[in-house]
Amino acid sequence: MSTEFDVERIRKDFPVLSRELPGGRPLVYLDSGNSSQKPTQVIEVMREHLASHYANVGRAMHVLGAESTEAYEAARDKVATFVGAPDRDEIVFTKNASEALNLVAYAFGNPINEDPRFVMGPGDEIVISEMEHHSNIVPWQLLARRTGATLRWFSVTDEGRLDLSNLDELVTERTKIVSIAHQSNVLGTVNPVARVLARVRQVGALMMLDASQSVPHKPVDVAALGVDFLAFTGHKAVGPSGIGVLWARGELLSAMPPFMGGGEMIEAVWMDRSTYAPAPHKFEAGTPPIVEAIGLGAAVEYLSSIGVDAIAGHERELTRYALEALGEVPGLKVIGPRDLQDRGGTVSFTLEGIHPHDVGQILDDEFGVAVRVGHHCARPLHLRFGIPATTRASFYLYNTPAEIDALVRGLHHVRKVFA
Amino acid sequence: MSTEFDVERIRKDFPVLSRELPGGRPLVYLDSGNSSQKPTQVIEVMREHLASHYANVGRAMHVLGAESTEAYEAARDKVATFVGAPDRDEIVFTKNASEALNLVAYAFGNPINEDPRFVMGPGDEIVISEMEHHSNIVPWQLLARRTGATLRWFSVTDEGRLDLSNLDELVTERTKIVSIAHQSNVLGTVNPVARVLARVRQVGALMMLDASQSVPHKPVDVAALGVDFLAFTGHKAVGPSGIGVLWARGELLSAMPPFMGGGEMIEAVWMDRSTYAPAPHKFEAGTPPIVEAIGLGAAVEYLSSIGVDAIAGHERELTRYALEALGEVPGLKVIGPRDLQDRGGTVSFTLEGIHPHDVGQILDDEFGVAVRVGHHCARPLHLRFGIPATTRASFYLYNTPAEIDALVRGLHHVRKVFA
Amino acid sequence: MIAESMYQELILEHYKHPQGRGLRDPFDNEVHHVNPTCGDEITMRVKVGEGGKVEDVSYDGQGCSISQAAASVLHELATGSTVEETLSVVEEFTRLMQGRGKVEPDEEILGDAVAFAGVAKFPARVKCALLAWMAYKDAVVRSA
Amino acid sequence: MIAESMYQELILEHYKHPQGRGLRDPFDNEVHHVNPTCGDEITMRVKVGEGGKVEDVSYDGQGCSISQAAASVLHELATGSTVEETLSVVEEFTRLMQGRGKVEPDEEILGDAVAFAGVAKFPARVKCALLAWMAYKDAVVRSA
Ligand SMILES: Cc1ncc(COP(=O)(O)O)c(C=O)c1O
Ligand SMILES: Cc1ncc(COP(=O)(O)O)c(C=O)c1O
Repeated sequence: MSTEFDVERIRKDFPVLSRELPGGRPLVYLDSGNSSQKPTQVIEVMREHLASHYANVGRAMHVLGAESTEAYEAARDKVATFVGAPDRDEIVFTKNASEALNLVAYAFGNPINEDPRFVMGPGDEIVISEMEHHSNIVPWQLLARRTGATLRWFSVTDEGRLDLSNLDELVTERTKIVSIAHQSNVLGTVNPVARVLARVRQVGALMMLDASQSVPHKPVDVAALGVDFLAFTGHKAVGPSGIGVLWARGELLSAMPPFMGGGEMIEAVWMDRSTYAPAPHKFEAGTPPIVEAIGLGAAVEYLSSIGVDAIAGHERELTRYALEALGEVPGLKVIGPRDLQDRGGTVSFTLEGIHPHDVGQILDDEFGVAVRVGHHCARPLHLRFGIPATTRASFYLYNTPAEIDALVRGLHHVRKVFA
Repeated sequence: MSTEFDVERIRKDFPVLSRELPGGRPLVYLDSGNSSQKPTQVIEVMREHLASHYANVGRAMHVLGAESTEAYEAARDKVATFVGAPDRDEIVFTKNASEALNLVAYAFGNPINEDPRFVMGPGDEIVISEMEHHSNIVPWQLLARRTGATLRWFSVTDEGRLDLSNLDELVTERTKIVSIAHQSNVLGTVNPVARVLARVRQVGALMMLDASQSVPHKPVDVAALGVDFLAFTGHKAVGPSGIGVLWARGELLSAMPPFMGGGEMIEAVWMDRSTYAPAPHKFEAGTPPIVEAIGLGAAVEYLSSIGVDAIAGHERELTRYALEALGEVPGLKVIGPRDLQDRGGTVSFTLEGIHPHDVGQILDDEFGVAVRVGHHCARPLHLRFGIPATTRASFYLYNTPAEIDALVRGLHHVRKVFA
Repeated sequence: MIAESMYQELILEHYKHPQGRGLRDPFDNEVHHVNPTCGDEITMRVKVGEGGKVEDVSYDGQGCSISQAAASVLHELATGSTVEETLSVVEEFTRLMQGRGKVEPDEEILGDAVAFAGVAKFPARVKCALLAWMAYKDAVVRSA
Repeated sequence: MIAESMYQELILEHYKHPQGRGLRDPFDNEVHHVNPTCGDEITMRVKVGEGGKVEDVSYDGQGCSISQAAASVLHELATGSTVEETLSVVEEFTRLMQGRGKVEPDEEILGDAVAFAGVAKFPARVKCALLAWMAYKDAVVRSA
C-alpha cells in the first residue's frame, strides 16, 4: 500500500473499529457501501453542538440561534466546496439521497409549474438504467405513473457496464430527464457520464447523477461533470444518518416548484397563497436536520484533510488486492468488472451452491466480517444476472489488506460448513 | 411550584443551561416552542450509538446491523407507547413535523391511488385554520393548487380561540380533510379537538392534528383523541433535529399511496413496476434518520421518567406566573388567552411602540434571555391581529419563575432603551 | 462462537438432509409463497385427513439454509398432528421470530423448531425462517 | 455587554432622530420594498442631479430600529455623493452584512455605516439592515 496513506492512524479515528464483538471477535467492517462508520471528529462536533450550541436555525435571534445558524450554514459552505459547487446556494440539505432524488422527480409534471423543462405527460420519457439503486428507480416509476410519462432504461452488459449501444434510440427528443448512478453500488462500475451527457444535451433533456457511491470515495466536481442535478447521502461519507444533499444548477432550482411546504421555505404566507424563499431554503421545509448537517460538514472536512484523492488511491489498491484474492476462492464469481478500469471499491460475488444469506451470516458469526448480502436495493440488476442475491464487500479509507485476508479465510470456511 | 417537581435536578441534565454566554451572561432559555434543549441522556445515547453500534438498519445481516436495527425499531416502540398508538407499525419516522404533514397532503389527489377518501379534485375541500403554523398551511395550499380543490379555514376570535361559530358551514360533505393545530405555537391555545372531530365524522371526512406543540408538553393519547393523523417533531421534545413522527391509523396508512420511492419502502422492484412494503416502511424511503430516531426514543423515555403530567403541571404554574408578571409591564399586550383554561406554556405579546426585533435583541444582548420574535411561522395569524410580529416566551420542564423574572426585568430595560 | 445461536447443528442437518421434500399427491391445497426481498420461494401442499389430522406436508423450493431447514422442521412437526395443534405451534414460532431476540421460546410447544431462536435477532432473516410456516398456515386455512 | 456590537449608540441615535425622513419632491424614481419575513417596509425616492450627484434620498417606512436607522444613515451617506460612490458603499455594506460576522469592514468606505457590523452575526436581522439599502440601489439603478 501507499506509504503516505497511514491507515493505522486513520483507524484510530473510528472508535467502532477497536470494538470487540460478542464472543471476542474483532470487527472486520466491509460494509461501507451500505453505510460508513464515523470518526471521532464527526461524533464530537455533533455532541458538542447538542450540548452547548443548539437552537433552531434561521428564525432565532439570540446567541444560541446565531451560533446554530452559523454552524449550519458553514456546513453548507463546506459541502459546496467539497463537491465544487459554483454557488453555495445550490446545496440543498435533505434527509438522505432518496429525498434528493424524489425532490427532483416531484419537480416534474407538477401542475403548479409551467417551466417547459419540467412539464411532463404522456409521450414524455424518463431514462434510467438497469443498474440503479431502488432509490433511483422507484421515484421515477411513481413519476411515470402520476404523469403518464414512459420510463425507459439502459441495459447492463455481461461485464457489468452500462450498455450504450442504443444510446441514441433511448435518449431522444422525447426524453425529459436521464438519471443514472455515477458509480454502481453493486458492480462498482463508474459510468461514462460525459458520453451520456453529450447525448442528453443534444436532445435538450436534463441529467441527474446519483452520486451516493462516488462522492464519498473520489473527487467529484459538479461543475466539471456538467450535469444538472446530483444527489448523495451523508451516512456513506463518514457523516451522520439523517442528512443528504441535492446539488442542482441554481437556475434550475429557481425554475422548479417547491417540493414540501412549511416553515423556512416561504417568503410570505397568506391564507390563500404564498411566495417562496429562494433556493436552497425553498426546498428545506421545516426545521432542517441541523446537527446532522453540521456533522456532515465535519465529515467532508475530515475526508478533505486526508485527501479524497489519497482515499481513492487506497481503495484502488484494496480493490486490486481483493479481486486477486477472491479470484482464488473456488466457485466464486464476481458480478461486475474484474479489472480496475472505471470501477470503485465495491466487489459483489456469488459462491456456487451457497446462498448469500448463509455466506454473510457465517462470515459475521464466526469471523466478525461484516459484508452485505441480498440484492443491495438493486433487485432489477440481480434479475438481469439471473441471481436472487449476491454477497458484497465494500471498502473505505479505514480498510486494510489484512481485512480482505480475513474475508477470504471466512469464505473458505463457509464452503466447508455447507459442503 | 410543586414540591415534587425538582426543576433544579432537571436543569442539571441539560448541559447548555449551565453555559455562560459571551460577556458572562447566564443563559435564560425561553424559546423551547421554537426548539428545545437536549438532556445528557439523549446526547449520550446518540454519541454511544455513533461510536460503537452504528450500521445501516433493516438490510444489514451482521452484528452492528442487528444492533442498529434493534435500537431503531425499539425507538419506534417507545414513541408508540408515548403517544398511545394502538400499533407500533402506525409510527412513521420522518425528518420533522413538516414532512409528516406534507406526506399526508401528498396522499390526496394522487392519480396512482383510487381509495375514494384520498381522491381529490375541484369541488373537494380542505379545511385548516388561521392560527396554523406555515407547515400546516403551505402543504395544503400546494395540494389545493395541484388538484384544484378549495382551501378553507376557521377564523380566530379576538381572544385567540378557534372560531367554531361556522363549523357546520365550513366542514361539509365537500370536506375531505380537516387539519388543525392541537396547540397553537403562538397563542398557546389548545383547540377543542372533540367538537371539530364530531363534525368531521358526521360528514365522513378525515382529520389531522398538528401536535408539534402538544406532544412534548402534555399527555397525548392518539387513540383517545380519535383523530386519523397526528404529526409532531423530535427537536421540540428534547430530542434531536432531523426526526419527526407521523402517526396514522394503520388502515389509512395501508390505503395511502407511497410518498417517496426508494430503498426500504419496497417489497419487490422490477424495472417497470414495484410493490411496496407494509407501513411504516412504505413511508420511510431510503436510509432513515437512524441515530436521530434512537435519540428521540431516549427523549420520550426521559420525558416519561419525569412524567408528562408533572411537566404539564410545572408549565401551568410557570404560565400562571408569567401571565401575572407580564401583565404589569406597561404597554404590554398578550396575544392569546389570558387565562389558563385550555392553553399551554407559550405567551406571545407586543410592547407598545417597540418592534419585537428590538425587544428580542436587547433581551438577548443584555440579559441572555432567549425569546423568539417575528411571526413564528404563523404570518396569517399575525395578519389577523393586524401586527407584523410578536415577542414570544415559551416554557418547558427546565424553566423557573426566576427566569420569568429575568424576562420581565429585561422588558423594563427595553422600554428604557427605546424610550 | 455466536454461530451456535444461529446455525445450530440441527438447522444444518435439516438443510443438508431435508425431511419430506418434494411435492406429493394426494393434497387438499397447494400454495406458492415468495419472499420478494431475497427471492426465496416455496411451493407447499397440505393433506388433512380424518379428525383434522395432518396427513402430509410436502414442499419444494429454493433459498438459504434457514428457509430450507425451516420447511424441513415444519414437515416433521406437522405431519401426524392435528391442524389445531400445528396452528398453535405456528403461532408460537411466529411470536418467537417476531420477538427481535427478546422472546423466551416455549420449548414444550416448539420442539425442534426452538433451534431457530437465534434467527430472531436478525430481522432480515426472520422472513426466511417464516416463509414455509406462513405458506403452511395459508394452505391449512384455505383447506378449512 | 454584547449590546455594544449591535445597538451602537449611533444606531439608537439614528433610530430616535432619523435624518431626512419623509418623502420629498422632486424625485426621479420611487420604489417600495417589503421584508415579507418581518413586515418591515420602506418607500424611497431618489433625485440624481448634474454629474451623477445624488441630490436627495427621501424615505418613509416602518420597522425595527435597525431598519429605520439604516435608512437614516443611508440618507446621510448618500446625499451629496455621486451615484458611483454610493454604489460602492452599498456594495461594501452588503458584503459586510452577508459576511455572517466574519468580514472585516472597510471603515474608509463605510463611514458611520460601520456601526452595523454587529448586525451581520444575526442572519435574521441582516435583511432589516439591508432593506433601505437595497431599495436605494433599486431606485438608483432604475434611474440610470
Ligand atoms: C405548531 C407547529 N407545527 C409545525 C411545526 C413544524 O415543525 P418542524 O419545523 O420540526 O417541521 C412547528 C414548529 O416549527 C410548530 O410549532
Ligand atoms: C447508489 C445509491 N443510490 C442511492 C442510495 C440511497 O441513499 P439513502 O439510503 O441514504 O437515501 C444508495 C444507498 O443506500 C446508493 O448506494
